[in-house]
Amino acid sequence: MLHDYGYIGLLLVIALVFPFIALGTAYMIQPRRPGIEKSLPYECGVDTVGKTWVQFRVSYFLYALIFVVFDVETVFLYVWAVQFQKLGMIAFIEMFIFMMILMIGLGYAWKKGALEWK
Amino acid sequence: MEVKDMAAGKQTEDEFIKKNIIVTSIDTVLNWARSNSLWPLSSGLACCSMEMMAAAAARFDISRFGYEVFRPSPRQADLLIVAGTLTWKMAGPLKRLYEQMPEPKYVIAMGSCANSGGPFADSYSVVPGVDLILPVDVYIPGCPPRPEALIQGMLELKRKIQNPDVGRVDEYDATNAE
Amino acid sequence: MLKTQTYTLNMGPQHPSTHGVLQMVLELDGERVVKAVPHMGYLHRGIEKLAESRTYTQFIPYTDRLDYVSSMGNNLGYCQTVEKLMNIEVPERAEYLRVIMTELNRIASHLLFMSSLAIDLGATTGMIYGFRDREHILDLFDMVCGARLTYNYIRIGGVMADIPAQFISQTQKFLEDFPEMLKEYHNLLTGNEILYYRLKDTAVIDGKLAMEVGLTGPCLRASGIDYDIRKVDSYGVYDRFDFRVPLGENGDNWDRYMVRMDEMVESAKIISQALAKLPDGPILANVPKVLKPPVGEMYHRIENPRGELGYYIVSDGTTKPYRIHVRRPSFVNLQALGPVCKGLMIADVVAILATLDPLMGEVDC
Amino acid sequence: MNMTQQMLSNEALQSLQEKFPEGMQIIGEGAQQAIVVEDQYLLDMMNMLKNDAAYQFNMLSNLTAVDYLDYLEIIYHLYSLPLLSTVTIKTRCLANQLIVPSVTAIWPSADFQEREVYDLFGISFTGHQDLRRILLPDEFKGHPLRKDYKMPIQGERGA
Repeated sequence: MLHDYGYIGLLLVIALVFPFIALGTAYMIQPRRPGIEKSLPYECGVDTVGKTWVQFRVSYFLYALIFVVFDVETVFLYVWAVQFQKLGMIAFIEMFIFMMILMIGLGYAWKKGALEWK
Repeated sequence: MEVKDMAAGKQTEDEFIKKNIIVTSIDTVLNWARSNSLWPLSSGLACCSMEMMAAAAARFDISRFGYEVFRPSPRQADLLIVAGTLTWKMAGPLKRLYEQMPEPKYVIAMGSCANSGGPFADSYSVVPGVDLILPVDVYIPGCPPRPEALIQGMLELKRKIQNPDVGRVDEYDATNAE
Repeated sequence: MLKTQTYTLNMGPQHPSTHGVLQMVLELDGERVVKAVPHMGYLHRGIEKLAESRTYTQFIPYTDRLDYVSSMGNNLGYCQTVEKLMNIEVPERAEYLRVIMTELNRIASHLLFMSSLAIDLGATTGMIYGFRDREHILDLFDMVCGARLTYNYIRIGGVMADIPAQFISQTQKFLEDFPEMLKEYHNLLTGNEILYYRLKDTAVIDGKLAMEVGLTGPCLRASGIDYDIRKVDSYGVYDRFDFRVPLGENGDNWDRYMVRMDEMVESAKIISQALAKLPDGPILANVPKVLKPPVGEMYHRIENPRGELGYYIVSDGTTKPYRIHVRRPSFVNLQALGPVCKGLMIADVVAILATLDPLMGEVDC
Repeated sequence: MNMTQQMLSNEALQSLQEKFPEGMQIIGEGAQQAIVVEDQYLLDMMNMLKNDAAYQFNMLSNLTAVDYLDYLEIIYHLYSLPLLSTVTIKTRCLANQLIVPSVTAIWPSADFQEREVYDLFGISFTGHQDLRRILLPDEFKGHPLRKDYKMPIQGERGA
């Protein structure tokens, strides 16, 4: 039992080390020449106009919220899909019930007009 | 890819190659990778941009050389093709675009307007030659140059990147001793 | 309620979908545009000032670089104005060659319009198809005058060179498989539901606003006003060909797109008629090497793919014009952006810019 | 039918002449025929040309200017779609007093073209909502299309 968790530990280590290797080599070999103009925000070649930290509309937030809901759903689907044959019929039905609940959530959001841009 | 032949290790070199091992410097590998996948910035100014788009389209197809990825944002581009007439009003934004590109970056002056102001050299609002503003690597003559000329210009840049001793000396390289 | 501020965004000189170096300062409330102010001049080369130090023949290559996608039309407009000023009689064959070249150029220009509309709305395949078939026409021009984009083919008094033997057969071959190409585009783009809903009923310009803002060309005809200079004020030999002027109903993006697609069919019809009736004879009137038009002024306009292109020439009797003003259709058409963009979403601003089809070489002159 | 021959017919011109006896003068003939108007009569003539049933010039095609050294001439090319006729109207302003009434109230399509004339000639149009440079950078000094404009030496930035 403990042996299996060893694999997960190894995966965690690799998952942590791999990005650092990639970014590390990039950091070492890239020619860095920071400049004032290079750090300015890019806006089609001209200066930004007015304040850029503004109170933007809430619709952006609604879209993000709905995306997160279905993103988390796919996280659960991955785990289930990996062990698909061994889990048998009951898990199959349970997963569909889980997805139905989320479909109802989507239907509710759609009817409430969260998807249209106000 | 020219393998640098260190005279001393020539003999051991051949054994390596027989065993499929290539000895080279990091710079050569990086320059080889950079020169084969230049990402141009999509900043067409005038008529030359039509020929640049025709070069990127199906018939002349610069994706045979790996150069078809036109990035709109300078943050992801490493080649600035100045395709068209540069006016003094556009000189500021173009200089900023060049500054905002990460190193290593290269500039191609496409067309006689970018090279020397072309037919509008004596105008009151045209920069007579982009090299007044940017360090240019490759000049492509023509008004507008045909897509084949643009491809030859890019291959010229590829040859220039792969052996840096041919390369440009500009104020950046001079200051910091890598 | 939470008060949101609008913020100003530069759809600036270097932007993939502004057809060159046009800067649009958009005041945005979230995705909706509150106010759109176009800024131009990033490609202003001062051609009208340079004209005052060029002779009449030297100015022809400068007209190529105005609307660099339909250079034949620019040449034709300029040369016809000088011919009217000096009342030079252009031989028949030259007139027919001019019609063939400008109509071929109209098809090439509309193909480029379709490609840039497609890639602006994200359909890269549409751009590749459009550019692939435009190359056929560029080959024809390459065969006749050696250039792909800036032809400098039409001279004052006629045309530069006669067409080679295989030009007619190659043009006929192009005209035969042009309907096949059009069917391909209609399946690819017109039948595409996403493109349909992106363009239908967005950015409506009704007839009154179109007249007010001074729209000309396909944008005006899309609003239902039947005004095509080839019909109304037929210059050259256009009155000898019969062709239909396609009109739109409610002047939305979709009509502006469809009007241009139908215009390509009409241009193909004109070319086949002109090829059939191509007379023999000289291709250039006997025009003196050094042109000295009489003192006076002349305004003449032709129907360019983007609208009414007019040249106003004032001559003081010397070899150099005293003043040349080019009435550029894209420059005046851009006035529609301000009123139309109010209330659109940013993606629709891209669509309206694509269907208005401004060309910065012509806007900034 | 070829519209350019259909300049404003003679009797239409005569009726215009009576309405503006001293403010108007007809010069040239054939395609180069034009009506020169003093600028105080410009707006009411333009209004009449657009709204009067006899003329119906509902489209301002071209608006430009020419520098004749001692005076500047502004040229309007109008034509009417219903009647398919065209006319050229000119108005003059002295070189030291470059003010002309703006016709954007009558034809909004004159907006950009008047800004271009202001930008390249320096003629300011009274009544134009936002008269500023359209083609040249804002800090550009001078008006290039004037005959007395000194072209920059090659390479420097024109100012």
